Amino acid sequence: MRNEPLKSPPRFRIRFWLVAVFIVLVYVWSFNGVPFTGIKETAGQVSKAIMKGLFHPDWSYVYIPEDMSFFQWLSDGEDLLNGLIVTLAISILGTVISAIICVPFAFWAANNMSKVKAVTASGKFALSFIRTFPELVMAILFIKAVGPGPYAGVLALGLHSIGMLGKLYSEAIENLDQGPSEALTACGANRFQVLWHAVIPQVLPEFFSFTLYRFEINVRSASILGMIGAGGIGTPLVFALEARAWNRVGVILLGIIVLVTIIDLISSYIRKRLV
Amino acid sequence: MIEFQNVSKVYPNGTVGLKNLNLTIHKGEFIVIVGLSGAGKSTMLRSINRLHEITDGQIVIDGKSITAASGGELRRMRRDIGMIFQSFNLVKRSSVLRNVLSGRVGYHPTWRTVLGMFPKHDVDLALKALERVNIREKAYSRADELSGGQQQRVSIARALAQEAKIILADEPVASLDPLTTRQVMDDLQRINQELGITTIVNLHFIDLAREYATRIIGLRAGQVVFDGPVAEATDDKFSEIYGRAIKKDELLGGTE
Amino acid sequence: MIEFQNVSKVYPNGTVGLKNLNLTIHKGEFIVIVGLSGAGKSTMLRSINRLHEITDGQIVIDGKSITAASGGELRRMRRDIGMIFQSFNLVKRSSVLRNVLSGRVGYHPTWRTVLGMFPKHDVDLALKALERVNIREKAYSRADELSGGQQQRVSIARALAQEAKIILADEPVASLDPLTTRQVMDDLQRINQELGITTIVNLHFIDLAREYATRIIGLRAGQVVFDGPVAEATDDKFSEIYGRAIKKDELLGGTE
Amino acid sequence: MSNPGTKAAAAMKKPDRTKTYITYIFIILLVWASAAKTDASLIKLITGTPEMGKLLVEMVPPDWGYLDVVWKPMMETVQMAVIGTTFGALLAIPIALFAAGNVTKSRFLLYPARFILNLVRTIPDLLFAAVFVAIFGIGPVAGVLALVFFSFGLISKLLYESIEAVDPGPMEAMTAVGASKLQWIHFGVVPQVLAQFTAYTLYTFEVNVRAAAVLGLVGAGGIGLYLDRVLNQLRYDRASMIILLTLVVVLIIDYASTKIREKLL
Amino acid sequence: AGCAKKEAPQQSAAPAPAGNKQEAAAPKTGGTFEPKELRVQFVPSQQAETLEAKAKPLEKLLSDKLGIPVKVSVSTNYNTVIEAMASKQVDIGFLPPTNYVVAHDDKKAADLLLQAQRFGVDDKTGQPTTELVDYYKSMIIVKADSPIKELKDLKGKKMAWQDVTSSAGYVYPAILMKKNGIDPDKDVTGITVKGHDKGVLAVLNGDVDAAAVFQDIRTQMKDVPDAVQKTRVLSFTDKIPNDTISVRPDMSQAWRDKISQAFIDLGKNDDSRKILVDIYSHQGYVKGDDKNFDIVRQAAKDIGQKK
Ligand SMILES: Nc1ncnc2c1ncn2[C@@H]1O[C@H](COP(=O)(O)OP(=O)(O)OP(=O)(O)O)[C@@H](O)[C@H]1O
Ligand SMILES: Nc1ncnc2c1ncn2[C@@H]1O[C@H](COP(=O)(O)OP(=O)(O)OP(=O)(O)O)[C@@H](O)[C@H]1O
Ligand SMILES: [Mg+2]
Ligand SMILES: [Mg+2]
Repeated sequence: MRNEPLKSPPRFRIRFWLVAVFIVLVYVWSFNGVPFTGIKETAGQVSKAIMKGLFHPDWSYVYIPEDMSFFQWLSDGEDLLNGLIVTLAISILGTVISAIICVPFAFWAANNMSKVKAVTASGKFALSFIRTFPELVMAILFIKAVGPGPYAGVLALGLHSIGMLGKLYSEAIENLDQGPSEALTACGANRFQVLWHAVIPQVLPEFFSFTLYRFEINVRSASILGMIGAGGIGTPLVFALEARAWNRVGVILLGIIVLVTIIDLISSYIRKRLV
Repeated sequence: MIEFQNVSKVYPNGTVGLKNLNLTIHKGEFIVIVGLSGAGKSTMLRSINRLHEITDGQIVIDGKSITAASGGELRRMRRDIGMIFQSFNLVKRSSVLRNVLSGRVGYHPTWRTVLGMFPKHDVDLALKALERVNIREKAYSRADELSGGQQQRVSIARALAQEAKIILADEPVASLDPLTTRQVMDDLQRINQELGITTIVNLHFIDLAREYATRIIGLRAGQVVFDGPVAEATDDKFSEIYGRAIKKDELLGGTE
Repeated sequence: MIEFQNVSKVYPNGTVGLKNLNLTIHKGEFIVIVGLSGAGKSTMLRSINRLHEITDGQIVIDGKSITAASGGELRRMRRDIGMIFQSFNLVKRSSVLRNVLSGRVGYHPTWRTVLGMFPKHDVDLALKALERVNIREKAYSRADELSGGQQQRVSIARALAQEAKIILADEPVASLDPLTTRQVMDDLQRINQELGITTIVNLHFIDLAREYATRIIGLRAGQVVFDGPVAEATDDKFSEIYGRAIKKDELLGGTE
Repeated sequence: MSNPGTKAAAAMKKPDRTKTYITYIFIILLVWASAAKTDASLIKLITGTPEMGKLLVEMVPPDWGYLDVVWKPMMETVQMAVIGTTFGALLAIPIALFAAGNVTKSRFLLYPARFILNLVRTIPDLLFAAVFVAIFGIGPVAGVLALVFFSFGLISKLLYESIEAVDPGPMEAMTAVGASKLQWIHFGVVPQVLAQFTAYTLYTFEVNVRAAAVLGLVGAGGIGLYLDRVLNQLRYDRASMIILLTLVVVLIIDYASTKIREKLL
Repeated sequence: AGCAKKEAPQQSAAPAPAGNKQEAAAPKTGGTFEPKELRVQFVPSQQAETLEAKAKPLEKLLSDKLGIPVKVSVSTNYNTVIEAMASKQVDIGFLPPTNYVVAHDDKKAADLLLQAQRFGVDDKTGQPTTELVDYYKSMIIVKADSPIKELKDLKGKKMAWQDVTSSAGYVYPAILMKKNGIDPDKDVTGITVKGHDKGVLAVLNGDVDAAAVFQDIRTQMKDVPDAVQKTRVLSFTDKIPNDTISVRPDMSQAWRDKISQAFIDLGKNDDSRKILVDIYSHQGYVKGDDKNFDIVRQAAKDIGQKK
């Protein structure tokens, strides 16, 4: 928001226009690449089927009593309930792992934590690299290591989330109020003490908030990981999609929405407790 | 003893903060720095403990150049300089006690402070410092539950607990009401006199300056335009500092 | 003319901010409100332009109740009331000029201001306001590059540029040096006298209050405990306002 | 500040932290239960790590020649991401403003906006893609639409949070000046969140470039199809080529994002 | 390298040639691995009537037969099955022909045990027949009113493929076209879609002129019930061998036999077959012969996929 309503130096005006032209070109190029093909012939028929399915969820799938066990949720049923619980478990563990491991990465990549540019740059690169590694490939890697199942999903999600969380954390650190750090520095604290006593208490709420945010994304990603046998609700979701069983899709979607909403409620409660 | 040797500071955007400063501040002095807003008072104070890097010259404290110091040495030097910030610089979410204790970290190995294992002696010291500024009872409150004046006092307690040899205070009484202002200045004076701690304070109030200082330094556009004992700081001198004659009735409260 | 009719304000957490205030402020008065920290000074000021909703009674400005106003009417009424905030309330990332110009938005259609197309007259006005508070040269700096006092002055310039009929100032000189303080108070006085603008200022400095005000209002715990011309505001009265006798030397600069 | 008397006595003693401890215990229990449910074990991971190494070895050197093939779909992915992000971001602005309690006072706007915001981000992007593919047929249009909704969910949540966290001072000043709602937002809110908004949008753009890899799985176009293909062919050297290319794009976006953030902050 | 690489799997403890030629019946092959717990992974077949991601029923059935715990997991991606078998995280995998060949020949990750049997499909109606077969077919479809009358007409047209590793969605139809003088890579504009249903939809929507899909996906698209009427089969491909049940190469011969027998028995019992049909559309299992897959190898080679 630095645009001056008055005369700004011509140098800036030129640069402004250069940037503007560049952006326009990017858009022209993008729209050319994705021609809008219009609504399809079968669209009406298919949408109707989808809508009908979504609004008539397959309730019978919610809970399939498999055996007499009262603690069915502890076993591995193949219904919505168990799928959601596994998804939840994968996300919780994956999020916790990443939230812990990404902290050093975040400090490594935050540009106000080191004066040496190369350090920051390498940290940012490491985070980008982790982010770029597709969850799917990561999942395959971990399936080779620990076998197919939710645990592989946890690890894939945990590792992959480091990239994003690390980036968000590091930006939180960069945006931080320098006052308390300054005070600690003035007291003769070393770098780590400054971190621990001035930085961490300040960024903790933001870290927490980002972590919860990532947790929600992980719940959704866990659904994707289900595709490759990493457990959770994803597998049935993909099959329901492929089978075009829209009422099944509907009930799964509903399940995910309810799950995320509950998470939202719980996490805002926890946030209030801890912040 | 703090020596400024040809100290200059130019901000990255070209603003000149300090211009060829040469000064010697002796142990136990109570110095008040006055000057117009933007004169460079904060810049000067923050150069002493190197919160700002100066761009030229050097600052020598008790014979050691802080400008050249680095690593552990710099930290030890800083440990001996307490600072009271205009904007308090408290960790708002931590308790008052924790904030005060953080002034002690320079004395202990990292692992110890990180585990929160401050020795009993430190905790006592911190509580005593809080007592001194009359907010002992707030020790376990979160810093953001305090009023502005109370926060200012926590910041003073932190500097006290640090057991520093020098205290730098950047407008410690702005936004305090007259009663609290008095209290804070008295406190600073007491530790200066009782413990012989060199004290450097930025102030806007000429009267307060005259009352508490042993020596007044006037800054203008980053340069020292007055330096001398209170007795010499006549109204004329202040006129010089502020760039134009100050009519008698312009001195804050000077009338009446 | 500003009339407080049985005005009360209770904060949602139960704190009583104002208690059954009845006051009439006439056009062209220069009113200083004094009182301890927490007495309700800010609350009172902010009720006038309805930054705080009062919980009881009503405030009438020039015959129109701002308490009942809404929409465009409320905005026009607010446009005519300039405010100087204790904490500046600047957009730190925007330039100084932009901050000052934002005081003019009430005069123009939304689209125009959003496109940044302020008329030349406005820009001149803004620059003149900056000149008045001596920071014309910082017009194109970002607000966060300024020293504390400089930021305060930007906030004042914004209120000046607004060309309001009433100016409310919440501790406008808290972090200014004496000279600038003087200047700002003089400015407020000048526009008060020359343009007949009603001016209401919260102050911590008794001396300043006495010097500039035409009328002093003392608040304590949300109630008016003193209201009268300066001549009547004796030291005894101030003792009443502050809840205990103020020793002579506790008045800021009262000694000497 | 208001009534220090009553609080002072309580504050003298260390405050009661039982509730906080209970919360911590609750979290630890959750993690423990999750570990049990997912059969997590550190030993399994350690003993299995060499197997991962085998696959990583297969990834080097990348099949540089494959670049010719994946170059075009990668560009298509970027194009999809550009459009998806743009529209997602544009949609996010009003919703985030309506959902922010410090900007919108009317409950009739506030709650519906929050509801939309919450609903959209619960839906997996894959599901969006699948439904759009079903409706619009295969190809990038479905992918773009999925990305629009996905970006909308991401940005609106983040933007809404930063709007709620802005310094109320400037907004107050604008109220006092008599600004209209739009002026109020433009001068009081926008400058404060512009940097974050841009950062989030660029960040989402980057996420979208990567998300397109997943969308390809349901036929929504882009590079994802190729990743899926080479994985099915067990051509890890080609997979690593795709990853490297994505990395280059991500790094470019990252660089631009950092520069812009520096400019705006 | 040719279609019949038959050296011993590297992971195998036994130096003896692993059992693709020797078949499961020959008692002298196999490694030394004796499972304490059997881990099975499968990808539910697209051909199944109801796509269900169910693992439990199979777990129970197999476990009862084998007397050891069985863990079944589900994937949508053959890659994970192969990789997991290669790193011995999975003992048994259900692999379709093309993927089996890659796993067996290139990755040395799987040996053939069994082949699934299904009901055939009536070429005319697309409805299932009652005949049990160990193959299925794929087809190229066009719109019912399309001017394309024979394969040659496809030249210059747009065509929807499945992924290039798909036997039914790419390999076999591509060979079919080659035989008819059309280069599947150059003479048509190919678009890759995910899922055979998407291929049908692409044809119906006019996005493409033709699509390669398995026989007969059209009857399974419940939300487009008139798909069969609206499209026309241009040509059928050769027979494609059915899904395999493959085993990791170091599995001991005794266990191979035991597992084969267990699956075959499952197919013979009515109750358990019902489950197999519901979930995998498998009607039963027969001993597999690696030779059956030489066609697949040849096919892959013909279209230049096999090294
Ligand atoms: N970070 C910065 N970047 C650029 N210029 C700065 C910066 N900080 C301060 N300045 C400028 O340096 C000069 C001196 O600033 P300084 O903060 O030392 O003034 P001060 O005497 O403390 O004023 P005040 O009494 O208003 O606090 C001012 O002109 C100010 O605008
Ligand atoms: N948002 C709020 N919610 C609850 N109580 C508040 C709020 N704002 C102010 N108060 C309380 O209302 C009372 C009056 O506050 P006000 O800000 O008007 O005081 P003041 O006279 O301006 O003090 P100061 O000189 O410190 O600025 C105080 O007790 C304060 O704690
Ligand atoms: Mg300063
Ligand atoms: Mg106030």
